Amino acid sequence: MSGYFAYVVRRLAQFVLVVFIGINIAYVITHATPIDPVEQSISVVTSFGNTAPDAIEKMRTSLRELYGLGGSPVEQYLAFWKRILRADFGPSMSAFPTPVSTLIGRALPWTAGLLAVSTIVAWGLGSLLGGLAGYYQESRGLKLIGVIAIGVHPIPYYILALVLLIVFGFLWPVLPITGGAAMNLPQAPTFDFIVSVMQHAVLPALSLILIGVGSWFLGMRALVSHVVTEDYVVYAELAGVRPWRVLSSYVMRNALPPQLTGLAMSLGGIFNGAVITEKVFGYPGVGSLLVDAVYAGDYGLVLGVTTVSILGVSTGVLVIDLLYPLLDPRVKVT
Amino acid sequence: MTQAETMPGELPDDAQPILSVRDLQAHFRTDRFGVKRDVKAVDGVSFAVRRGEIYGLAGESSSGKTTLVRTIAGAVKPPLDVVGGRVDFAFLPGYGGLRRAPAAEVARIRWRHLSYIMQGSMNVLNPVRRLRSAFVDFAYPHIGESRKQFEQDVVAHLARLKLDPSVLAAYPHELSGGMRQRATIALATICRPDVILADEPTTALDVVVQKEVLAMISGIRREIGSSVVLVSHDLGVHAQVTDRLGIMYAGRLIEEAATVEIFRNPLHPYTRHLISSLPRIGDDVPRKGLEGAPPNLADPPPGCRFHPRCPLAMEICRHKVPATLETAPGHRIACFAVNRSEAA
Amino acid sequence: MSDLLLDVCQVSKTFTRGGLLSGQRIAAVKDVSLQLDAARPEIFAIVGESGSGKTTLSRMILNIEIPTSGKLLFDGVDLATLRTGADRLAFMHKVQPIFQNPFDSFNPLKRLDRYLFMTHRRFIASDGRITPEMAVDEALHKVGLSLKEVSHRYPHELSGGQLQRVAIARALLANPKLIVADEPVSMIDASLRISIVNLFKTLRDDLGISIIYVTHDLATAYYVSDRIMIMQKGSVVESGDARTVLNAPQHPYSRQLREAALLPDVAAGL
Amino acid sequence: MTGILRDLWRYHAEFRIGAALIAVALLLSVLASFSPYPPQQVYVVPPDVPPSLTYWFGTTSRGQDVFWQLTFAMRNTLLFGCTVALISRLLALTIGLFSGYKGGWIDRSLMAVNDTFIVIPLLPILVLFFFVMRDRMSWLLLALIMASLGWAYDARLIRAVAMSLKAREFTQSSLFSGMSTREILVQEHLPYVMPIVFSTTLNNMVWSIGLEVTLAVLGFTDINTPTIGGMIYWANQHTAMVAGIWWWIAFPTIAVIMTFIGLFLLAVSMNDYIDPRSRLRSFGGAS
Amino acid sequence: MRCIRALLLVASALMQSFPLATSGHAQGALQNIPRKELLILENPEGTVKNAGWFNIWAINAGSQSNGLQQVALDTLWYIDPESGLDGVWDNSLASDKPQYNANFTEMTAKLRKGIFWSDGVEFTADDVVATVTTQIKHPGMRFSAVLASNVASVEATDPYTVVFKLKKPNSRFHANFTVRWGAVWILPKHVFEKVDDPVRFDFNKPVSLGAYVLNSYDPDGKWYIWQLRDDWQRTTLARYGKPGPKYLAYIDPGPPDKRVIAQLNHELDVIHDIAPEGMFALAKQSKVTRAWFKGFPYGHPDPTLPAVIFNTQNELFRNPDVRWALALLIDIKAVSMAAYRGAATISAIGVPPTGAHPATYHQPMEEWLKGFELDTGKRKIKPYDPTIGKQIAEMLRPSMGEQIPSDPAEIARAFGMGWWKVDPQAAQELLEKAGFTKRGGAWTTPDGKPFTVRVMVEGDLRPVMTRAGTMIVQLWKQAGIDARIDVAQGTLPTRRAAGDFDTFIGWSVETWGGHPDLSYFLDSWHSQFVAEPGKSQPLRNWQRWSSPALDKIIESIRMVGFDDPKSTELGKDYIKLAVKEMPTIPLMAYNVFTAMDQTYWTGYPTSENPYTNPVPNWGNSRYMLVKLKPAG
Repeated sequence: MSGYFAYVVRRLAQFVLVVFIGINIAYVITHATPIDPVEQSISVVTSFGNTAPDAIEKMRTSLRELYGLGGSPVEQYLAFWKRILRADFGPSMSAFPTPVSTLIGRALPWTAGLLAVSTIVAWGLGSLLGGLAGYYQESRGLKLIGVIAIGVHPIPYYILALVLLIVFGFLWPVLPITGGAAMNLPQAPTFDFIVSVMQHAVLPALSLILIGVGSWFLGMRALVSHVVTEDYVVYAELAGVRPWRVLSSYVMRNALPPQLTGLAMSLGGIFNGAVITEKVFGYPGVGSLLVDAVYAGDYGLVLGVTTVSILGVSTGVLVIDLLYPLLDPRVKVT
Repeated sequence: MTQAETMPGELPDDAQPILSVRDLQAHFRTDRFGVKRDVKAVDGVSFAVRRGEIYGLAGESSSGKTTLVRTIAGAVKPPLDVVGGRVDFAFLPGYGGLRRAPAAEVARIRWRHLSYIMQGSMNVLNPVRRLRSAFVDFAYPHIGESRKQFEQDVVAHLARLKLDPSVLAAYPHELSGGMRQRATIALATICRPDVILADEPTTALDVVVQKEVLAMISGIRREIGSSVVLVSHDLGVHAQVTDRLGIMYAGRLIEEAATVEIFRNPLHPYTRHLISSLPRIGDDVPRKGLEGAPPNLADPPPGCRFHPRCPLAMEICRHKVPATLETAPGHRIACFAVNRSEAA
Repeated sequence: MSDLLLDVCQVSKTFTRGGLLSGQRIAAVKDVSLQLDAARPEIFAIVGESGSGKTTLSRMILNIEIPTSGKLLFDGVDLATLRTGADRLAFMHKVQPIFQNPFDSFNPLKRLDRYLFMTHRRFIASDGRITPEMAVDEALHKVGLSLKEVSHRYPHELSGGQLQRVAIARALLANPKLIVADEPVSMIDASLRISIVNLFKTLRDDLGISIIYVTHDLATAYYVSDRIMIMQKGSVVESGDARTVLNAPQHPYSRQLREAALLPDVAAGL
Repeated sequence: MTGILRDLWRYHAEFRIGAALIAVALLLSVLASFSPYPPQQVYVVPPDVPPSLTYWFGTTSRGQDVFWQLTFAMRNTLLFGCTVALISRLLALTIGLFSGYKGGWIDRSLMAVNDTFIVIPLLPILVLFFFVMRDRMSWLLLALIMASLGWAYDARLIRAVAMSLKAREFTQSSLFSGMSTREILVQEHLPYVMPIVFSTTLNNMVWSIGLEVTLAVLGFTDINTPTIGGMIYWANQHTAMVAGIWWWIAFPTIAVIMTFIGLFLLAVSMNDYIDPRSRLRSFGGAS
Repeated sequence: MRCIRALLLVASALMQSFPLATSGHAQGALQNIPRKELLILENPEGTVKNAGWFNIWAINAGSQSNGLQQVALDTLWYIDPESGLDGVWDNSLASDKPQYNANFTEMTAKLRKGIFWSDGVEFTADDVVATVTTQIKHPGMRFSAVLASNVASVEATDPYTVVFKLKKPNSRFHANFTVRWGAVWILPKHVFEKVDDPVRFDFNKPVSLGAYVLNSYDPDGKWYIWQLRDDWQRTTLARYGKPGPKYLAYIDPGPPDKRVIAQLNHELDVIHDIAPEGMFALAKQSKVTRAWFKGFPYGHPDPTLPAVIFNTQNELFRNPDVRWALALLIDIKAVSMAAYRGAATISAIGVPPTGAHPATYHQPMEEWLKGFELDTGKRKIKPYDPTIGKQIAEMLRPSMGEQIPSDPAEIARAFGMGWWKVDPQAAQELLEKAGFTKRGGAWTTPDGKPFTVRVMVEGDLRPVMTRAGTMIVQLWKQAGIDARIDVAQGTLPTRRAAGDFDTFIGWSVETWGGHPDLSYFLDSWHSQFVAEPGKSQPLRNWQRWSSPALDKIIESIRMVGFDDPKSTELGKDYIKLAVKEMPTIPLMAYNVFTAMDQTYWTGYPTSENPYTNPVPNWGNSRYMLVKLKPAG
């Protein structure tokens, strides 16, 4: 067990290193964008009325001060890390003075909820079907499912989402096509609200699942078709172990660890948001927050979202790495 | 086959054999990008195993011994295909092999009457599950009693085989090679089957452990009374435990006799060479190797398959297949040089 | 001392499993020494069961593993001082390996002869008098094969015995002074095994090549080797003249090994 | 090589279908050179004409012929996907093989870089790059950026195989035959990771082309170079879906699906041929 | 056939069993709010990032188009971009027009009595004073800079009179309190005086001065619902009667396709703007959808003027001959087709062809334009073609038929009047005059480099202008100029301000629409505001054009009153100067395709009844609410 402890420590150190490098890369690129948050703010404000030119210069100065854009690049960089270490992303510039963490905190549950559910469903469905297809390689039905999965997989997501929307929102209007829940419903854990959230999630989730299933299907099928040639599977079959038992405990179980790694990474990735889903279905979430932030030159918000997402994926990878010895008892921690 | 060939299992002192194999032919057939290959891995093998005996099968790699035992065990999947012959078990009469028996029958006899120890103990156990679950998966459906009772049976069985019950809680990779092989043997014998097919059960084990495992197999035969078909390329193993021994070469059984008889009086030139080339500690006599290489079974030489390497090869050997004839009681040989009468 | 071909001087090798704080340390080889004389080529057997450290030792002699402590000198050169690629090439020129699994000694997807020609090209400066084909053919003849049988063949087209011969021929092409053979016959069929072992004797006698023969098989070790060293759990338990040691093992472990060896004679006694 | 292809063609139905689909896709791309209209010009044909004999795939609301636009789009998109795939495969191969073979600190530091690339979120980076590069953001540059972000996970897979190959005896044989590291990696180990390279190439192309479409739909690509994403961008700009100009969207989508099914079938059949496991199995025969 | 029936059966069975569909209100409908009392409008900002922020006096923190300033806030005056309910000028919180002293250094505003905040506090002059002083005190507030640079002091001489003392003469100071789109909104003193830092105060829930109060909003920023005040009669809007809708929802309906679907499903009453094709699709598929024009070209011409804006500080575009040459290479018909599928209202002069302007400027100047001569260096040409509007109408007639008006006045209103003839020959002569040379079909600049013109567009954010830019690039390319499109999605405001462009498609001309005064944009074109190259240029003179003649016109306008007819004459002088100098190439009005669904509400503003601008995010849109009547 102490060996495992050492492994955890080493793995955590690596986690910290990777997160550190990742955030720095994001910082550098973010600060290289030519978009000036002050100019963007002024453009928004002044496009809604008649502002005298001489007043604008004043506004510029006070905004620069307000947004904390003063100081040398080194000072700004150090200030950034000081804040980050206190888990404070500072105020958003495009929604000044609301803190970045408030904005992210508001959007994140939607994204994370939708993506977590659809990722897990897509993973489960894809892995199950892929596992069956890899085991019963001659089955026509499964072959057909394979072709469909492969065919749906490369459809540009935007098109697929829009088609779903037109079908279920217009031609046969049974599902809501916009928002995370019905308008005018207070966001409270009431029955109505929960039902409404689920209704609104059906189409976005369906679109994500349809697109997502294919790659899990292919991955699992490939893994299983390797596992079925392993001696322990052949031996179990020979010994008359019941087919479903062979399939579940021998074939699927052994093909699972790599798939789980993929799942963990995808689950870590849910903090990236799903921009197109959010755009098409008007679903609240981090993705559109990010794109808006980029447009507004809101470094603070961009870095906030990016940092959360770096942390998400690294944590996903970390967790699966730490759990791997449990998933696959053969793995020695070295 | 010539009619003069002796059928196995008709020895007077023998009751009905528990397992008899007749003229079994199993080929590997592949068709890849139009290149058809037909590897005659087992080409007309006949033998019988009596109740309670350990029957050894020896031969080099590619001699077909593993294919033979797999075919008997019913592990026939493409590209392996049974082309002809039959396999009869006393407990599964009338079908001529697992392949032709109905699934329910096969399910009934598997593990209950016939168990199989596959080659390569490293990989035959599910690496991600504890051994206990292997016992449950493999044997529990055949035993039909409460789980608790079953657990006790397993522990008792392990104790009989001098295995600690703690192995049940272990993952395969946590056990040493020897322990793993013993556990596999325990798994194959838990239902006290009539026939155990054991393919290279001691290969890759250290010599000390190997000896213990062999002792364990002898013990099982003694205690349970199972018949064992033991495949090994190592003549030392056969010398240690088998009662009778069949020597295979290039897919054919070329000599069969009681093990002692084979070692004392090998008749087939190939067997003779095998026995004589074995180095022995304390024996400094230089030994000579056998020239040439085993034949390619996709395109075997005509006639006797050993003839290109045989020091006694005659003209007839090049185009005629020698029959397996009983030259002495219980001693069958397929060789024109030995069975001069046939050659004539 | 300079007339030693190989001087293994109290080497140990420890593998660490686990991590920074509390790694589990496994001593694979403990304080082993052995010397081979340059003037008198011999076959030196290292015998032991799995986990005895015999393979790790042979890998250290081949400079594939670096010893944790101790020194290895080959021809008076400390292996730890080999730094550059050229140094290593010069070392390989004198020491060559033979592996256990002839079917895996050559890339199954590649033709066999490329290894032979590659070895020839890298180690023997072409003097123009003999073509690479002739050199390779000659080496193959030394092991009882010919280029005709090998050229354009893939590993799967040859038997294990033939492949092991090719492997030996490849090693010979470098003109080595020492061949380290790790379990060279354990995966070879009984009918072919003896001829490989006989080939080692020929190499020693005719070409003056010393051979380190790593094996678990006491019988072949007895048959072929001049000196023997028995290892258990990383340490040497007994060593000396092969016949003396095996005919009358002193150490309990050696005796246990000797008794466990399955000899066909036992059957006669049943 | 031609022999392999001929064998595949003759004995593999999947290969035949895949090759046919890819041939169509390639044909479309090649036809781009014969287009009567420059790709960027608008209002060269009457807008919004449904598919007909004159305009096979109809015309767009921008007065472009969908068929000829599609030829350009296919050419650029395929080129884009292939460029990303090629460069990222090279990176993944080089780093994966080298890291796995060398081990030690080289492996550790390369894998630290690798892990960083795995966790960096793509979309923000790509969008930010778009702003940094502004109108210099050509598809080639986008391809380069995506290639440099798309190798990490596959490099890990390759590294795992390389580590197991390192332990194989033939690696030592090669080493003692005097081969250099480069020779060992390229000549000995490469064939074993080719199946991974093959199957990840396909995934990589689906990924890169999908991302290109995503970026295009969001308006973060060079909209003047016609690509599949670019076509969808413009269709979207003209609300083609609700305006009933379905052919503007349907044909590019069909082309993408067709290409990927084709690639998939080719990969499957080629893999069957190239995979050392199945190759060796077919050598094998009796055991 | 049987197969289809079976499919239908299955489909209907599915529909019955689909649990999500059973609740009946799967789409759109709101709980507790009857649809017939609700007007649903698009918030074109999309999703509001910071939904719970209602302090509009903080910079940029909350939504600008969520209904807050449209229906809940108020200020002194409104000028309508169209004809207005009761004339263009509307005294809102003020009871009268602004009164200036003779030298424009003091402005007095009289306020209405009996106007109350929604929390029952009466609106008084103190609120106006607080609005000014609070913002001047906090430089981070939105109108701080404007007020600080103008106002020397402000005081309430009585509860209904406010007197502003100005730092310098300014005849247009009232414009700051005059809504076209937005203005300085009056803040509630009784709320803000209790707040420590008004910059960091979210004003949630907002206290309303308009006819509506906040009912509820989505914390994720997808929708806002406003409710008619019970005491709506105590607001300024009450002068025009009771607003029709009891509830208003400002929602984010998503991408264009979805807006169309939503309106076809009658879940979105007013679409703010949509691509021309979306408008056509709606017109075709929905009988109840109405736009500004009954038929083609549907869209409402905004009082803004998209143009090709040159960076006149760039050496290449300093010479008016070059700018004119580029103008003469543009085929406005092709641009109109590309940008709007013909549904554009073109303008040859630097004033948008909308609201009061055609009558004030376009028609009177027609003769001058016809006679305008341009010296190409070799000859004099008359570039103006008065028939281009008609030509566009005729070009569209075969495919659009009935929808295209035939009355010349109607055509002029819908498609505009004339524009510049395409004249490649004259363009060539002008370029040669400017020292450019054409070699092998490609133009080179006087210093021998290829003549490269990058046209910056905003991509997705302004699709119509992106299309126009693409077409213009194509036209210039055909003439041998190395023209390139330069998509600056998102970066355009920054680059525009920094002068980091050759040309871009956008507007630097923006007017009141309903009022002929041009100072709205023209004052900022004075050379005193032109930034040095590389420095940020304040709006709106993006072309960075400075001309002594123009300065003179601007200075003259500053010295005349807002309603003074002299100001119109000076405006014409500006137009003539701009035609000669061509600092920007005016293209057309920015037509906004606002689609209005008449299923639940009727009485929307249209070209037949142009009482206001229908575009729902304008402050003036509140006038629409009193005219809306439930349908059927």
